[in-house]
Amino acid sequence: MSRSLRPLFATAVIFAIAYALSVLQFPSMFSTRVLGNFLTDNAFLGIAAVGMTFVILSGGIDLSVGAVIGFTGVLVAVLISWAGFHPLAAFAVALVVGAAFGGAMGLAIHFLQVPSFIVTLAGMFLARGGASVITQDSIPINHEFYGWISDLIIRLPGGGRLSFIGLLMIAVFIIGALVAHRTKFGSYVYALGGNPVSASLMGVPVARTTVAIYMLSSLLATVAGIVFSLYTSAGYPLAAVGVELDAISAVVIGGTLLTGGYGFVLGTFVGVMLLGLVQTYIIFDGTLSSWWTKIVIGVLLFLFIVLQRLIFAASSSGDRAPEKG
Amino acid sequence: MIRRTLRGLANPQLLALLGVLLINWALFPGFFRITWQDGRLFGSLIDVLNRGAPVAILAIGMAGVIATKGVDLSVGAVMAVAGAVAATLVVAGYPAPIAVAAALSVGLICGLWNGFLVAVLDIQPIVATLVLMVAGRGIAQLITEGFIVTFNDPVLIFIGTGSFLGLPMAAVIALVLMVLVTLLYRRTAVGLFVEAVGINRAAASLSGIRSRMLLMMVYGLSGLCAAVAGIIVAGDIRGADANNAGLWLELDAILAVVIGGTSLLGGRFSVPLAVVGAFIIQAMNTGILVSGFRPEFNLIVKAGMIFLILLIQSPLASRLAPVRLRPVKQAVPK
Amino acid sequence: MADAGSYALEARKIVKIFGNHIALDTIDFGLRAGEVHALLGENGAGKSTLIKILTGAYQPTTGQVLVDGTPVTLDNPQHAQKYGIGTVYQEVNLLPNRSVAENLFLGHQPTRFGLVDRRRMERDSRAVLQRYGLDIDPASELGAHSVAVQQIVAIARAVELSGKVLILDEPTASLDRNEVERLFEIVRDLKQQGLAIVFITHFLDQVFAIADRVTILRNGKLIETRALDDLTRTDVVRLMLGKDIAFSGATGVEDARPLGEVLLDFKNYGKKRSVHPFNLTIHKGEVVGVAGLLGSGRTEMARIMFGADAADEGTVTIEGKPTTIARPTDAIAHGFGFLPEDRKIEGIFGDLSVRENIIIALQGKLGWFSRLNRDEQLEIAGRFGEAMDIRAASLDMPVKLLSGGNQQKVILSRWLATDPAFLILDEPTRGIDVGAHAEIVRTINRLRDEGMALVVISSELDEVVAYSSRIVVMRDRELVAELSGENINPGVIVQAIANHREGAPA
Amino acid sequence: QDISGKVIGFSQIGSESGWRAAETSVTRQEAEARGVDLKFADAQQKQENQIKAIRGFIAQGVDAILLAPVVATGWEDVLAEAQEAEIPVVLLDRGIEAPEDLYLTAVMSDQVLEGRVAGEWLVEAVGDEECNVVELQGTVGSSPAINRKQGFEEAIAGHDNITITQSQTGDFTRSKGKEVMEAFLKSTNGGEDICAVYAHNDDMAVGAIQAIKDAGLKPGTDIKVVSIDAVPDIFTAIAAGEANATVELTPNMAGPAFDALAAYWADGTEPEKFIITESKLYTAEDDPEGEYERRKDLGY
Ligand SMILES: Nc1ncnc2c1ncn2[C@@H]1O[C@H](COP(=O)(O)OP(=O)(O)OP(=O)(O)O)[C@@H](O)[C@H]1O
Ligand SMILES: Nc1ncnc2c1ncn2[C@@H]1O[C@H](COP(=O)(O)OP(=O)(O)OP(=O)(O)O)[C@@H](O)[C@H]1O
Ligand SMILES: [Mg+2]
Ligand SMILES: [Mg+2]
Repeated sequence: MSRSLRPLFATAVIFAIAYALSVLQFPSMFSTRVLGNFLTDNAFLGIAAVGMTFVILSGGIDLSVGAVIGFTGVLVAVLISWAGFHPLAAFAVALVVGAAFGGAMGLAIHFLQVPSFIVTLAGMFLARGGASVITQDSIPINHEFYGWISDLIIRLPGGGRLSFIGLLMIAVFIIGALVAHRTKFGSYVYALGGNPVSASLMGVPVARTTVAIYMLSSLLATVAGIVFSLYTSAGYPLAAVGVELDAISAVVIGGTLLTGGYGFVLGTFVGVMLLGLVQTYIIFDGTLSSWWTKIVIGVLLFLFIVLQRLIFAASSSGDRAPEKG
Repeated sequence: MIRRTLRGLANPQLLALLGVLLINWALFPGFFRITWQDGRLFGSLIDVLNRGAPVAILAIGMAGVIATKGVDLSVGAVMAVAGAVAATLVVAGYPAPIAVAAALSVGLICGLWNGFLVAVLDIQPIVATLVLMVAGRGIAQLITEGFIVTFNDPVLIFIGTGSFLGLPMAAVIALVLMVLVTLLYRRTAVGLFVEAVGINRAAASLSGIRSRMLLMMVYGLSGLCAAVAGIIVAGDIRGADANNAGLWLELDAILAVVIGGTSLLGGRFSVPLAVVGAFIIQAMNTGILVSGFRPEFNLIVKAGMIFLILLIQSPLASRLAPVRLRPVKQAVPK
Repeated sequence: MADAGSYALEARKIVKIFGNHIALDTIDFGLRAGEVHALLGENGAGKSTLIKILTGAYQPTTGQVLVDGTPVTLDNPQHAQKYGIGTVYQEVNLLPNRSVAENLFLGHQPTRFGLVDRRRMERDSRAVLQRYGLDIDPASELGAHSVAVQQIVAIARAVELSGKVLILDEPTASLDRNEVERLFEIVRDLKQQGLAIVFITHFLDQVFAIADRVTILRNGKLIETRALDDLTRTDVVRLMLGKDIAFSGATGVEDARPLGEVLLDFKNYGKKRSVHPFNLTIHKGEVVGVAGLLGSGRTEMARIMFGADAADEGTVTIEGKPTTIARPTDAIAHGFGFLPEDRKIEGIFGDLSVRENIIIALQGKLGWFSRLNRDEQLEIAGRFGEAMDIRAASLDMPVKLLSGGNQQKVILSRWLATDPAFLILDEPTRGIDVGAHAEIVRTINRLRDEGMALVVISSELDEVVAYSSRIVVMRDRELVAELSGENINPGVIVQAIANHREGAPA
Repeated sequence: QDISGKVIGFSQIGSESGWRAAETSVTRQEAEARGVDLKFADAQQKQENQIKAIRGFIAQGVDAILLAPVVATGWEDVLAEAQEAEIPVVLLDRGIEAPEDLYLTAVMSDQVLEGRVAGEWLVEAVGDEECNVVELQGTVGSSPAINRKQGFEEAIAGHDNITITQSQTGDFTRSKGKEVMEAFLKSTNGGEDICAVYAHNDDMAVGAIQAIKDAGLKPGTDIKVVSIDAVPDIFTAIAAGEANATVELTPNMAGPAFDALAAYWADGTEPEKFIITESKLYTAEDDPEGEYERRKDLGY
């Protein structure tokens, strides 16, 4: 197996084992209902995490994701409920705004040579602040289009449901994987993450690629925001606080190196499902107090990371160790 | 020598701090007014020092971590843990020095744990410290059992709200810590080694630098600083608020270090400038409070300020401006 | 001068200023179709900088670049690629995290339905690499291959991209003779097809073997552009250095010098899956040369000796005392020093100053608390900087701004500053100009005479022969022969490298 | 009415404040007293986690669900799922914007009323004097912040002698409350111009009291302090004369909820749609020491 495939494999194995153990303890976790919920409940996180994967592959980070989701929700809700837009028109506006926002961050990162961490932190403040300037309340969306979408459900035997947004997430993952692994743009992203100087000398259009990466991330965050608004039929400025950390965790658990250059979009999918599994397990358990919930999530995170390292180390002994920063 | 000091003062961080203070002054004319009251100085400027101290202290620890190409996301949670430990111990009747020592030790242990994950298990710093960021707040709540543990211990309260020579104790602690840590880095070879490890860990190992020990130390120091900040914050409100103490302060601390000219890619770093960065952030916050902005605009104002500061520091600006605005000074002796 | 119209690529009155350092001072440089043009000069003369301007990686401060007589602005390397200019930059500048095939075709991947056609890309890669005699899996990660393989991939990429001009900045620094020969065949072939080729190297033999014209730079100034036919080697060296030097090539060894006492004794020392156990005794005051093909495991042996990779079998004794060397700090405590092969990845601290780069190993030895103060650092750095003739505008400038050769001298100085008893040098003269080359060879001789023990890995047989008291030969990660006295000559070494299962002929 | 043995899921917002922790522990106590098997899920302040928790409860097949919603909107789909699975849902402490048939009942306080009670107390306390009030808001955008602000403003409307001169968010925390109050004191002539502080919760009020003391003024006398929640620490302050009034928000929302469920299961009694808890005002006259003792072990 190619060296870079191993973390992906490791994560998938860990997920399978963890899921099997959970099912042993709570047999009802093995049901189409729970599996369907995995997709629906994590749809917005998954979509945002695809964008985050590209950013991290290129060696950057995007902290604005959660705020963009919140902002999009508010924007869409305002356009539909206050300004009377058709939802599809509102989505189009939101996507344009999101892309422009990401593009602006990309421009700042490239031309001001400021680390992405800081630029996107400012972006997070801006988007969150912008949303709460528009409104402080949560705005409900009562449009028949929303009802229609939420009725688009494939019912599975056993009470499970495949929702539109769950399937949308899967589609985004498949397209994301194709873009990352099978297009020139994808190879440029990996090139930037590997070594930006080499990439530039090899003729990678660094400025264009950087802008495109952050544009893509914000665009997908906007899609995630739209999905979130479909999920809750509302826009709320405080929605999705801290989702960027979940997205980063999912990407990293999925085997992508935060230093850039190595990783897989599909790994992120497994990462998202793993996070979902942990939460579902805790809900099924139902005895943990607030603080034990946090501690258990931390401990599980730690166990996953260590396990992954162990599998990675065991399978890669004999190679030269990859250089670490 | 004097010329060097003067040039040091003309660095972008201090200019930015001055700029923010002047803007505050324009928005609120009483900003620079300082009075003497009850044996202490009193005024908005003093508030900036006092309120900025916890982030400044975090930044002191964070600077070294970032210089090694790492980052410590757990400091906010460690603050909560340290505060919780100190508060529960004094409430349980232990004398304050023991409570403080215990809190500091817990902070140190948290830091060393992070260091262990990063240096020995080779886990990427963001993820390694994310573990404690998530779990740490839970541990703090476990200690306080969700209560805000209120105390009346005079020593802890003095650490949080007392004053020394008229200055708030928190600011005094921050400044003393800054001097000590700067001496640690610059009067010994540790600072150079930290930079070397951050720039090229492989080469550092081949040059005989014990990078593991160094990383453990740097993260340990960060944990220790977080504990100090946690005790101060608890002392300030006379209670340990495990839910909210230090919440999101890790982002402010990282921001402070970056405003202070240290690259997130590791390498050259400056503790004093990171502290200046922390006070820039606090001056912004205080400015928003005294100027009477609607709270909805807080975040937007903050984003705008960050952007301005970054613009001043960017290479683009240094090409236009006559002063060479480079983050960390490049001495050119002849 | 030929008329300007006939130049495929031309630079006119190029000036490049970094900060307050003039790297290029009004350079004119013209390149004709169908010629191989050697660009020569000492370390730091400005060769790489000129190349970067010709390929859009840097923008000239003033001056013009012309393609086929038309002025152009090259914004970036991609732009240059559009004009058919392919480049191998100094130091391997590829992507170790991507596959060999992708490194060959990045930016020009064959596509089908808008998606990269991987199968075709890998098939094409295989065909391309075949021409260089390289049979590796195009889907494998580039970083898994040796520096030499990476270098060949870089060359192959540049050749593929060059419709008009091919620029090679020290492409042969990490290649062995056969590989150089194969590269030259390809270059001659491309020349036949009418490409203009720029070739930068510090090996004069190679210049005379392949170049038609030379341009010589010194300290950022243009000294001469001339047809090579009119020039002798001495002329070239004189033009480069601006003075005559005694060519210190094969001085030969004073034979039969009495060996010093034994310093180190490696017994059955080795590491599984890396280097077969070897026996090696090293005396004070001798240079042990290590010869072998690329990838024969020389670097690995050096790393094990230094503790950079821990040995898992065998013993080592230092001055008769059994010791363990599990990590570099152990080795350094015993007075070892190690100049790594890849200075960019394992050697320099790019953002630290020249001064700090020189004193860092000494400081590491002194520990955290006995800090050398600034004046001491300047004194030490200044002393070695002068002794090694390091060309830097200031000892406080970041070392990454120095030219490659000067960086190498900085790292050597770093170890000399620790006053070592035993030095391991892995390819110390790679990418170094004639002057510095002689300087380093002289330093090696001097250190030996002062009683230091050295192990020197080099692919330059003439050079190894010149300073070694003894030569060990590696093949397939195994120490296969030890040569001394009469047998230290290139012929015997080549035979030992080539031989199968046969030890030293003496 | 015995509901012992029933499995009830409780989706709590988080543990962001002392009051919230008290609500959690009171809910646990009430469940234990009734022999209910309580499945607790902490959502860490995120609506998406609450939705996941409810879906998880449905998948597990619990008998009923308690939901303390983090925000008013966005519950329709998931509550419809619960309804489909025939699991009754009871809302705690806040209402939601959804058709009323989606939940059995909502046990909650009237947050606007809380603000109004606080405002009315102040109107009474100052009489005709000029009074400049500074307001410490809760987290920007949170529903208690919005409603308590609204209620207070309603109460002082028409009393031109009372004006809110400054208003900033203290994020419901002590330390931010203190920091914001410090800044207010500076920008209002050292506090001379402030007559009262209105804090959206007691924690911020406790922080503000410390800031007032640090500025050399007497909280409760020089500057009146009124706030909401009635957590134990505010009673200590009231007893010491440092705070003037607080409006109670009871942490026992679960008790009435369990009672309603019990009646519903017993004979299908539909409870009232909104069970509003009392918003009682406490001042120095209401035995603050006693109130403190009564509350201090509730888990605030
Ligand atoms: N980015 C830069 N900033 C500042 N100075 C630079 C930069 N790049 C190169 N220089 C300086 O320009 C001069 C020319 O360097 P260049 O790399 O062109 O030399 P070179 O002839 O290629 O040497 P070598 O044979 O060692 O590779 C050197 O003095 C170097 O220090
Ligand atoms: N294509 C490859 N794939 C995997 N490993 C390789 C490859 N090429 C070389 N290696 C590894 O590198 C080892 C030795 O390479 P190394 O570069 O250390 O040899 P060397 O003799 O020092 O050559 P050099 O002259 O490049 O220094 C080989 O024994 C092998 O383990
Ligand atoms: Mg060069
Ligand atoms: Mg080698």
